[in-house]
Amino acid sequence: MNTKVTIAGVEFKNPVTVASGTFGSGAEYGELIDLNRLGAVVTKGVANIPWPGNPTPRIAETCSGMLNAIGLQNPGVDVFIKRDIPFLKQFDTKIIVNVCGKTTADYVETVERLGDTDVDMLEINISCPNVKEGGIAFGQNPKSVEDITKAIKAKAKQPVIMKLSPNVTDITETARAAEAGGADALSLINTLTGMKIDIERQTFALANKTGGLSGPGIKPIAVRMVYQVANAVNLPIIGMGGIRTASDAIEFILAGATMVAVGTANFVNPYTTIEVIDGIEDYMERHHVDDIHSIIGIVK
Amino acid sequence: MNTKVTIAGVEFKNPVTVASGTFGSGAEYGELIDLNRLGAVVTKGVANIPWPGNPTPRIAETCSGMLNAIGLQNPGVDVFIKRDIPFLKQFDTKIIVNVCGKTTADYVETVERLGDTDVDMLEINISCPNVKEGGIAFGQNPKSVEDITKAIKAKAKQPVIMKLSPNVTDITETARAAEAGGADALSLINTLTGMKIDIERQTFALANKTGGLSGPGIKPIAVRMVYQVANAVNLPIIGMGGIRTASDAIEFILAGATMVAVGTANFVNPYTTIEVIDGIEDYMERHHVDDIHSIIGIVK
Amino acid sequence: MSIKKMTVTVNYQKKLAKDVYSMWLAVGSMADEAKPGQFISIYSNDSSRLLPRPISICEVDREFRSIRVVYRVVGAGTEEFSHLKAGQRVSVMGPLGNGYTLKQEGRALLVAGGIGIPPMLELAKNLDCEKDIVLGYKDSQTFLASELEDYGNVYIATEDGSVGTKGNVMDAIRQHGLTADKIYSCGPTPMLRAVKDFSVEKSIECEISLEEKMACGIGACLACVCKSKDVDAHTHVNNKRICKDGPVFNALEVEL
Amino acid sequence: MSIKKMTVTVNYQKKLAKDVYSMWLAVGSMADEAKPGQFISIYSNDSSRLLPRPISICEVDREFRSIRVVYRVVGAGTEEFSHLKAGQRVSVMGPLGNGYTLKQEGRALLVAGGIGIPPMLELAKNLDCEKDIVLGYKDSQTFLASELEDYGNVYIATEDGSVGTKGNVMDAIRQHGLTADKIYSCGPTPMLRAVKDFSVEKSIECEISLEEKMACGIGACLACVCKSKDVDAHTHVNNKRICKDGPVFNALEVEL
Ligand SMILES: Cc1cc2nc3c(=O)[nH]c(=O)nc-3n(C[C@H](O)[C@H](O)[C@H](O)COP(=O)(O)OP(=O)(O)OC[C@H]3O[C@@H](n4cnc5c(N)ncnc54)[C@H](O)[C@@H]3O)c2cc1C
Ligand SMILES: Cc1cc2nc3c(=O)[nH]c(=O)nc-3n(C[C@H](O)[C@H](O)[C@H](O)COP(=O)(O)OP(=O)(O)OC[C@H]3O[C@@H](n4cnc5c(N)ncnc54)[C@H](O)[C@@H]3O)c2cc1C
Ligand SMILES: Cc1cc2nc3c(=O)[nH]c(=O)nc-3n(C[C@H](O)[C@H](O)[C@H](O)COP(=O)(O)O)c2cc1C
Ligand SMILES: Cc1cc2nc3c(=O)[nH]c(=O)nc-3n(C[C@H](O)[C@H](O)[C@H](O)COP(=O)(O)O)c2cc1C
Ligand code: FES
Ligand code: FES
Repeated sequence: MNTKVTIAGVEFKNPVTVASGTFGSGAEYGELIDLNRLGAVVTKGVANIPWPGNPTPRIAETCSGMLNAIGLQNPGVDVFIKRDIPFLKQFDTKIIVNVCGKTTADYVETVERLGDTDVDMLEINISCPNVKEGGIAFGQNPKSVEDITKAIKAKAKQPVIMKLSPNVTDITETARAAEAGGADALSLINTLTGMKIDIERQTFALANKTGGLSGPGIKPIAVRMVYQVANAVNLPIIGMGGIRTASDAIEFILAGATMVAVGTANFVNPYTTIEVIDGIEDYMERHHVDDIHSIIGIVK
Repeated sequence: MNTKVTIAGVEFKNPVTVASGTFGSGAEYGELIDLNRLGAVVTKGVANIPWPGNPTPRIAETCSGMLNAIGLQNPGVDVFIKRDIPFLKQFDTKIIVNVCGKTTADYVETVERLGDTDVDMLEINISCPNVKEGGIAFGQNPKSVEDITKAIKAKAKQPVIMKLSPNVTDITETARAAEAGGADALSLINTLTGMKIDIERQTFALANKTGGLSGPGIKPIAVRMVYQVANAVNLPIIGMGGIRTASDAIEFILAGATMVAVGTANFVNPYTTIEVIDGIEDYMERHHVDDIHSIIGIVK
Repeated sequence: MSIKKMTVTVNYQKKLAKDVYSMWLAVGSMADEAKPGQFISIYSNDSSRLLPRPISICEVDREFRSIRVVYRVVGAGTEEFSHLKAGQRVSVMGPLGNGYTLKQEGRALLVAGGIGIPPMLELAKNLDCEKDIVLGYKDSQTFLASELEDYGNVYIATEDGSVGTKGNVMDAIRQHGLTADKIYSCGPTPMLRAVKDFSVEKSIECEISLEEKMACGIGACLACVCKSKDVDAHTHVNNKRICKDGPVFNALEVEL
Repeated sequence: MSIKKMTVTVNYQKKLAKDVYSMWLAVGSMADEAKPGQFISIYSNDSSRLLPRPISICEVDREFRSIRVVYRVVGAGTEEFSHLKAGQRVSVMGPLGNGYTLKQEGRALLVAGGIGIPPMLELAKNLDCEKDIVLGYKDSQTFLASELEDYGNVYIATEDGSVGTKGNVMDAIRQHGLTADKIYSCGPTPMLRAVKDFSVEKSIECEISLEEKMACGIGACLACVCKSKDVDAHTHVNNKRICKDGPVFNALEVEL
């Protein structure tokens, strides 16, 4: 049975990875699961310089979901290169580095710094709803998606995945813009902007007022967007948004995702990725699927 | 303690109503609850002529939510005027009629037909994701929102509520467009477009492929949008999206909604509206709030 | 008839066959008016699962004000119900729908397949006439057959031939040359289609019970429609609501 | 030290005071290494509630491989836990965080308020020195005080003055003129701030346990940070992760 997939020349032993920001750089979850099992590790977003992130509370629970406004706290790309890449290189898994920035120059600087390192792919976060500058502002306008994709592609030594925001009227427009800009792949969805109010204290549950909604509750939106994008562009898709079980992951694959990422579910059950990997194989066996490629995007 | 609210000159005994399409015209739920308790009944969408709606399956359950693609099945405005308005007039509650259409002319025709009837307000659904023509197509473009609002306002004898779609990049744009078109109030949110795939049968869970996501899982998105719109326009807002308890309703009120509507939760617990009405009073008592107006939109 | 939603207590739960469970619920006044062919909506105790699971009334015990349901575990909701133990609580709404029209004279033919069998028990108990009861199963994992024998002549068909006629209920009907003045049926759509054709061919009055995904369960949301032959009085289109206008329909009223 | 997530069995649950419950969990090997000041994440059985509830380890029974937690019902998650009965199952992850650094000589002062009191019990049991234990409550609904008396001199402060000193823990410390070589504290932030100030003023080493909303509980998501005085070695900003670098910090390391 083949579960290997290849995106932009990078071969993944299976189509299961983690969603950026929910897994750190793997060290913590590595105490609970065998990182060698994963198709890839996608790291927490990293910028050209350290970011302190937002004040707390940074998260709030919602029905079948959660809001986060971490604000892309990160140690900066220097520390990342020195500490996190060597850590991840110990494992037989691919490394995808999620990159964030406030300006195009920030992104490009980080991408260039990563150029000579041993990372396999870059995932560009132009869809974070929790920072004032950069992030989502880039990701909601097709023109700026195309521009930033181009600027990054001009300097990137590794294949580039553009991570799209679901907070748009028509996600196929930003997807096409990323394709036009030369993206090698797309990942979707990032979180949906949400808000929770603490009615007893009559204030926002998050210090940042709004946060990004993730988790099983948003899965139907994510599956719809993956389906739309898969039928609109010719790029491989990493699908995510609420994946908690192998069945969820298979929904994304049938809708058109070549890979899937587990995010919020890691918090609920740290073994989710492993269960998803095993569950996809069970499903393939049960449905007599020899090669995972024969089910990618077959629901039309 | 005052829980009365007034929107465009129409006084509601309390700020609690139902979300269109989840309550029929009240007859069925009237067997379970006392319709006299409600601030208003918002009816299922009605068009100028009968619509057959979509094929089945029309609904699917999701985590803390559901997808629906009823497709605005309705008996047409003639039957509605003859049967449903007289039924609702028996009760001491306001009548808000939800209007749908495929073209501006359809909407205007229905609105005109309702002009001489005993209904208190009109809610214009320009945000249904489940019909091919009309619906959401109108609601995603600020220019067309303004145009259709104007066209309807030119003919409407009752105050007009425009119902906004959450499937947009920036809901304050469509809200401002509705305001510019002369809307008397806004209601939000309608459902988010979603998809569910039946992985065993390898096909869509809904015959319509996509459907509208509603229920508690989407509440954070709805609260955020109500907050944004309340701070962007000068129109009263009917807030909805995942309200299941009085606490949920109060979140919307604190965010800026003058009224709230219970939708999907009617299916889970037919007594929800009554529990929400009572719960809002309890909250006001506990927080020494004499007039509900003093908490509308106070979280800033 | 009045519909109620309430939290009730499980009296007793038992496994009848692979994945098939029987559960008695102490439903109070809901039992007073429940009729064969009606159903109840059972709600999950897990708040991530919002929608009711419609389950047919299998038996009514008016003395102990209880209702029995027999159901198959097919997904998360029924899986959850199967773990309920005596004394535990669950929310239900009912009685819902119209039920079968009982014709007490002549000969009745009850035809049911799989998880369409449960409503036949209360129906058979309430039909005071000659009854032939044809039950279709996939294999030897039969259930309710012996209980139904108390109320009529039971004929079994199994797909794998392990019990009774090899084949489906129509094969059993033909094999035993059964006929009737009225047919009552419940089961998967292909079976209902065959039963309807048979009833039309033989000009026998026939009532069938339909299934569709439901949200409100009481006729308000228009989720659960089926195609009706005529323009329906409520909806004014060719759609009938299974939860409110059905689930039992005269076979001629609806398109399958 | 290895972290595990597992489904465990409730051994025993008991109400200690209004809204305060004590629960013993049979956690197996998780009990072998658990230290005072560490915590476990308890997960809801309701799948609409995703995030773990961090709860301090109140006592460890290594022989019976059990952990005791004492918690207050404040929302849906703790409400759910309070209904768990012996024999029922619940998912937990742990042991998490670093725990207190035990100083076995001199005099220790344990200062805790409200639902910050539970970790003091296992701490007191493991501190082999002279102990003064100051406990703050709102009113006469005290808990764990008599159990703590077995391990040190207990002083109580209540806001309404119904038991012990009227006021807060600092009032009790002053009233009894308590001092120490090391302070261990857990409780609401204003209390910790006062305790920290006191320790600075008296130049007493002081460890405090902090609280913040958590998602992963193991240091991966950066939800639960507090401000640290110095640039933190892991995050390279002035943020420490309470779940991983804490919840116990040297009072001088963090800003409150
Ligand atoms: C009028 C009526 C009477 C029924 N009587 C019985 C009975 O007596 N015994 C029995 O075992 N089953 C009966 N069913 C089918 C039963 O409702 C489903 O098997 C059950 O809802 C499945 O729930 P689940 O959570 O296990 O499955 P899931 O597949 O996880 O359910 C997901 C959603 O789909 C709905 N759904 C799934 N299958 C069906 C179905 N066949 N019909 C309607 N909704 C469905 C569920 O209610 C839920 O909302 C009846 C259905 C109807 C409409
Ligand atoms: C390290 C640590 C140890 C703790 N030890 C104890 C203890 O021994 N006994 C005890 O009663 N409580 C303790 N708490 C507080 C406890 O975690 C919360 O009271 C509990 O999570 C509330 O859950 P809920 O579902 O009842 O409340 P809700 O308000 O419904 O919870 C909603 C969300 O907010 C989180 N949350 C709410 N309050 C807190 C809080 N104070 N701290 C962190 N997260 C919170 C919940 O985990 C959940 O994700 C501790 C907290 C931390 C961080
Ligand atoms: C706590 C948290 C932190 C996140 N941080 C990032 C990030 O740094 N960069 C990024 O591109 N996405 C980030 N995301 C978004 C996730 O990668 C993912 O797109 C989203 O959560 C949807 O998937 P899920 O529902 O499986 O969590 C974060 C999400 C969460 C919950
Ligand atoms: C079954 C169903 C039917 C609906 N039909 C309509 C409709 O006819 N017109 C309309 O404007 N909105 C319709 N809606 C949207 C609701 O009115 C409401 O905006 C949405 O469901 C969000 O609220 P909720 O989460 O409380 O259900 C429908 C929703 C559902 C679930
Ligand atoms: S389920 Fe709502 S009309 Fe039948
Ligand atoms: S809760 Fe994730 S880092 Fe602490």
